[in-house]
Amino acid sequence: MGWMALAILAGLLVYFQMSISEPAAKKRAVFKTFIGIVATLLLFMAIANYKNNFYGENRLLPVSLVIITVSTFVMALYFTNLSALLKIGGLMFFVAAFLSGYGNWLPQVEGGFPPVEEKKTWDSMTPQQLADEGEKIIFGGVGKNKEQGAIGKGQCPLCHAFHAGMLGERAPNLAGLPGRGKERLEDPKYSKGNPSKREYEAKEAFPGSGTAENAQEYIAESHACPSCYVVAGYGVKGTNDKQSPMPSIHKPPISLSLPELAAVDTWMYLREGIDAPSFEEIVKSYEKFIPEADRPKQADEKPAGATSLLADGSEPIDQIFAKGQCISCHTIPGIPGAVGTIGPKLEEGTTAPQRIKDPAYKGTAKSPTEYIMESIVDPSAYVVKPFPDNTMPKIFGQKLSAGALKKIVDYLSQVKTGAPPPKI
Amino acid sequence: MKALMSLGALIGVAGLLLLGGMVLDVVPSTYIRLVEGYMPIQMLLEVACYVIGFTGLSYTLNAMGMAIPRFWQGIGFWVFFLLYLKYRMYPPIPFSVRAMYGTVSLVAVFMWVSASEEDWQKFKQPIMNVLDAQTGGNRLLRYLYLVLLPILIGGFSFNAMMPKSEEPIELRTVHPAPPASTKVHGKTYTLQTSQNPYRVNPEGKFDQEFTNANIVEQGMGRLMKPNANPWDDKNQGYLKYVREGGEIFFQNCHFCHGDNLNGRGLHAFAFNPIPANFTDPGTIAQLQETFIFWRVSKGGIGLPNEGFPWASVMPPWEQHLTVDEIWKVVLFEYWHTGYYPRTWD
Amino acid sequence: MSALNNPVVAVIVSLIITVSYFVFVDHYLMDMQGLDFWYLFRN
Amino acid sequence: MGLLAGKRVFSIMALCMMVGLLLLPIVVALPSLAIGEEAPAGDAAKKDGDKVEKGRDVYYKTEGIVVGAPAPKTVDGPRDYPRYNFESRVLLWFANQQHLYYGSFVLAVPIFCMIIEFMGVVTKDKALAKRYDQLAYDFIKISLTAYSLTAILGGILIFTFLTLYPAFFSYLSGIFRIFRPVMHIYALMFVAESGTLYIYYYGWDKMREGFLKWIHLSMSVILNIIGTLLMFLANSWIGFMMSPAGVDEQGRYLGNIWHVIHTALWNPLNLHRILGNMAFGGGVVAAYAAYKFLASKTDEDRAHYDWMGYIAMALGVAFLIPLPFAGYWLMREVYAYRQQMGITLMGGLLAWLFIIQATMIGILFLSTNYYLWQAMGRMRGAEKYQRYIKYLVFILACGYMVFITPHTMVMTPAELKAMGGQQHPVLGNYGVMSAKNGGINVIITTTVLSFVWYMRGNKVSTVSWAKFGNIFMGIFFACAYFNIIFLAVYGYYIPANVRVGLSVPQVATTLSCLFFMFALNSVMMKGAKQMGPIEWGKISARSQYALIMLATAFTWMMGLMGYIRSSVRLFWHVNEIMRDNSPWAYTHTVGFAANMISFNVLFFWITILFVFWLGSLGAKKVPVESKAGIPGSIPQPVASH
Repeated sequence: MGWMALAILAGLLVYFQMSISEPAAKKRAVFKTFIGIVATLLLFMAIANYKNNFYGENRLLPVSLVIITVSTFVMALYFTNLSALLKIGGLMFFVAAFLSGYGNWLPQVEGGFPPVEEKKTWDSMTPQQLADEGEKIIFGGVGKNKEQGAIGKGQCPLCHAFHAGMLGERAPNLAGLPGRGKERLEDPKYSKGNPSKREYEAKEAFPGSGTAENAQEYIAESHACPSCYVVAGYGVKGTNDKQSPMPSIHKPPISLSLPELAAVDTWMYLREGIDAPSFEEIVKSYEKFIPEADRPKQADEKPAGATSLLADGSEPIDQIFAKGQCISCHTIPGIPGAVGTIGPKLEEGTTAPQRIKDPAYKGTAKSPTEYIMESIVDPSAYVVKPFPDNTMPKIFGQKLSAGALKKIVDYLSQVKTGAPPPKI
Repeated sequence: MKALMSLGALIGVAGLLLLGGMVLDVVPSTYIRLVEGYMPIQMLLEVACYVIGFTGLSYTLNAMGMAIPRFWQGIGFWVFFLLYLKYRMYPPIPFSVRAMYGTVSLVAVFMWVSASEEDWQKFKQPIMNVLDAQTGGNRLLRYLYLVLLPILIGGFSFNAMMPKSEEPIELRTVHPAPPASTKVHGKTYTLQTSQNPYRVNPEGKFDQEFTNANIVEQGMGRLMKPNANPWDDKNQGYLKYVREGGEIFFQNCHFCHGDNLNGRGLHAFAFNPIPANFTDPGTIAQLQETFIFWRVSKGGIGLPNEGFPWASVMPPWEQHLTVDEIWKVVLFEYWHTGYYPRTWD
Repeated sequence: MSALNNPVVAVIVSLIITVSYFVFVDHYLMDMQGLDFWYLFRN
Repeated sequence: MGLLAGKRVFSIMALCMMVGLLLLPIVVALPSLAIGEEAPAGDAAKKDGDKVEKGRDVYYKTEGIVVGAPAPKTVDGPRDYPRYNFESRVLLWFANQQHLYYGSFVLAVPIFCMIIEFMGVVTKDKALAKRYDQLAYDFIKISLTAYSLTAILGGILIFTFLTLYPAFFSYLSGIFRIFRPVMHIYALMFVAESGTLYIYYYGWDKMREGFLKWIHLSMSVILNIIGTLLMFLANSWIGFMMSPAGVDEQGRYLGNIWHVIHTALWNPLNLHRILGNMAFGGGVVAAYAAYKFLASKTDEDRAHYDWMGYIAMALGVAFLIPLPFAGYWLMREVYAYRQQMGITLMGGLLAWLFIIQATMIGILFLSTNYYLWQAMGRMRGAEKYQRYIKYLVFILACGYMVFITPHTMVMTPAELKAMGGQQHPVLGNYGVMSAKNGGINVIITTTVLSFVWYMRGNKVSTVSWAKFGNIFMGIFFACAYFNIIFLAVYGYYIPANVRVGLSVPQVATTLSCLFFMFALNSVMMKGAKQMGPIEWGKISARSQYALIMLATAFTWMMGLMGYIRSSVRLFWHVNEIMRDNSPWAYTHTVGFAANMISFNVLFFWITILFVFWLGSLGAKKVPVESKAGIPGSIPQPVASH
């Protein structure tokens, strides 16, 4: 394009040479075209410079503005009929050049990219990445699955054991789960394909969801609707295995989202050395059992939520019980949803003084509050009959903040048999 | 009037002599001290004195028939100001700031000489003379310029383009934008709303007014208030926390930040830049208490990346102190310097 | 009228008016912010 | 008679129609607003037992029923961020900036027209009235071409948004359009604005006299009300992006449109923008006049354009003076909204841009002063003031230097060591707000002083207390300077949070100077003896360049401030609601921003010069013809090339 403009000017030069006969006028016209050519050259130099240096803070960039300024002023000298316009333009270019130059002269700081958002792009992960995420959800970190007491957002290890030979009092050991899923489907009690025949508390995850057709769907169903099928011996005590103590995992307080659940499942497969179904398949299996409205939104990872504590003590007491999952095993008067029967009913205002006096008591507590604290932090110090030892996790000392523990002790010490529960 | 002008001329001559002495390094720049605390206005007043002096000088010279042409007056004043900035000011001013001031004063000189048409003509006259080249001397000058200017411009361009190895400029944002919240020892603190738990009145409630009344005196003296002595064992509450903060400060912080909290501690001069001077009204006095809390907890490595280079060796104190200790140290720093933490309401 | 046009009187009168005006305005506006001229000395 | 009456009826009808146009959007909006209020409630009632999701407003903290979709989480890819072989953000920046330039010009000029027309109507001097009227007409003519350009640019802007940031735009328009009729109101307002503008323009000649003129004037009032409301609505977008309200944490709309519009920063933005637009409009018109002045060949033209430039400049500066205070309010609201945002602006990442901004403000006031001093050259008797200009220059320069001193100085480590600390013991004190407030107030007060000198340039007061008045003025100014500087120094001795309060008396001092001194001056100059007439057109060319400087600098500053305001969101599309996940989420360097702003400014000026040229094409023929038609006028040789 630049060449074209120059060619036109050169053509004009020749044309003036030919057409204008009067020597003075001719000379003037030629001179003007010559100036025009010089100015055009400068202009294109400036534009080329501008283009080359557009990105990046470049101190050369304002130079092109200066070149334009110079060329306009030069032109203004000779093209008198346009001189006002050219001079004004020149001044504007000069002002712009000055300010641009000033901006470039100042130290350059680039904002840098924002901190990487803790948002995971689930669907583009490799199965191994997905499994790592799953391990984080279950145990709180990659490679932590063998650690005693490691626990993540999903809070699964509170009840489930994950390794062969480990104790699973409250919930089935999940080792070998992918293979076992198939067997369970064959169980007549599961009554595959005919949910209305089921004798459990919940017949279906939601009306019309049907039953699982394959192992993955079985896992999904048992996450979404634990009481749809209860493994024998793991039901809530006194319900004859009709009802499961497990909370629906997609509902508060745990609220795992579908991709998170998929990550958890992927880990379960991969650690057994089995190829996991694809991410989409797993999500689909969950979509079968969790209605649209109940699916938790992909919650933002709040910085506060990143703590490894189950509860930091700032929550109200009922939430502490919920977050600590106490409610799935214990019945606690006054706490909604706390109807568990795996552990003793917590009426410590009455029972704690009695237990300290129990000759079988080997603990160190001298007062009811000390006893309650001890039984949370060190559950094996005294085991209430007829409940078995080693059922209650021994990790609450690490997983609850001092504030939360204090709140729990305060509350429990006020619960007395026969008396109305204390106010929350 | 004449006497006044003569006096002005005298001031002008004296000032010029003094400046000349400073330029030639005969008189040290600190010969007339810039008084701490009053310095900024003193500098302006000094320049104003010079201007008055020059006016008187110009008037007197005019009366004596030795008037300096406007052209040289303008240039002379500009040169004077550049020299003033370079040689009078102590400690030396960084080049960048001098460049800014130089540009402004150049513009000011231009505005001065071209304010009225008459002045402008007078100013332009020497330039026009050279351009018109009516006399032999002017013609010579013009040719000289014709040769010299391109060489000069070429030289400047060469200089500008030549790759150089020079010290990189230091740009340090002293108070970077803090994060909205920070997590220390597993607890999240929202900087906007958190409060120092030890800034309390005798009833144990957060109370800015009460604690403000108990800090050391503001101003130059920085004396302890007689009824607010933290080292009195009888004192409880706020003053006790100040004492505890002081103990922590002198166990951990004073090596760098100095026993007067002025950033001139034992190790301070091993660092460049030297540690923050809390007695400066531009540091903690300008900031919220939570900002200090964040800065102390996270140290130099916890600074956001928006402003490089983070030339700060401040350790992340959360690895060594508890949250309570950090709050107490912050409390002590404010108490000792006599500043109040900034609040936004 | 001649009294007003006496420079000395004029200077004195205007000084009084102006200074009192500024002191008044400053005082009022600073008072609104919980400040006053003697803030420094009081604290 | 009948014709006149008919005309009157017709014009009243036109006025009514315009009022109707103005009310129309509101009327249209009312039922839909009402429906909007009911709709979610009705849904809720229908679901009844179902869980109604409630959300908490991020700003107003009120509970509301969730009606909207959450802010989309974008991912970098062609779906959310389609791109060409260019940085999308830069394209959008360009489109936005050009639209804003033209938009503010188009909004500002009718306000000028209103003011000038009003001045023409109330002035008693017939000749002057005619000149004012002609001037207003000239103004509106310029803005007419610019108006259509604005509309085109707006279209381009929306197109750019749609193609380059579809996810973001659909979220925003979801809040602003689908659920609430804001967009409709906006569109209707735009139509109303166009209609009014055209009636206003074409009715000019028909409604020249008496009562009709008043109707015409009130039309301009309506025109400006519509325009301002239009701008307020547009501002609510920006306000929402900076300080969202009316949505919950996930960006779901909660059903209260007033909350969405009336965000924390909406009102300060509105005020700041109105003032900014006016100053900007004044600058552009002044530059136009300067261009015509420099290009004109006859003394007559020169006189006219000199006068026009002066009026435009005076109007522009009248709005420029309160602008820093409006900016101060905006800044305070930003701090109140998010301290973090405020620090990013003033002390963090964007602090250097504020140094440039300080430079620009200084340039604006310096050029204004310079113009006024030059303008004294066109009146006899102003020489007595010209001698003292050098002292004003000195004061201005001192104020300016204090004002631009950066808080964090750029230096090499050697310089740092030599200085013995981060803060320079002398200059470091200029870097803080207290000194800067003093600096800018000194500059503004000096500008006021220049104005006073200019206004009394060719006059000698004849009131009996003239001497007293002069002395009083002198002393008042002296005390004002003293007071400002005293407060600036005093600010060092009191704590930072209290110190902020000192700027209020400083500002009050400056404003007192402005109002009292102008008032006193005009009283003193009533019936003053003239040393000679103002010789319009006899002004130096330098003054016109000062006007152009003013205009260019103002354009640049507008670009800069827009950039600052926009980039303070850092990597958020909608602050803390919707993240920017595009590859351009980082903040540019100062240098790149400066280059980009320069480019925008130059592009705007090249196009607006083109617009001026277009306007002159139409205008040229008319005066030539009419001139030729005037009997007795000297036939001019037709200039030909």
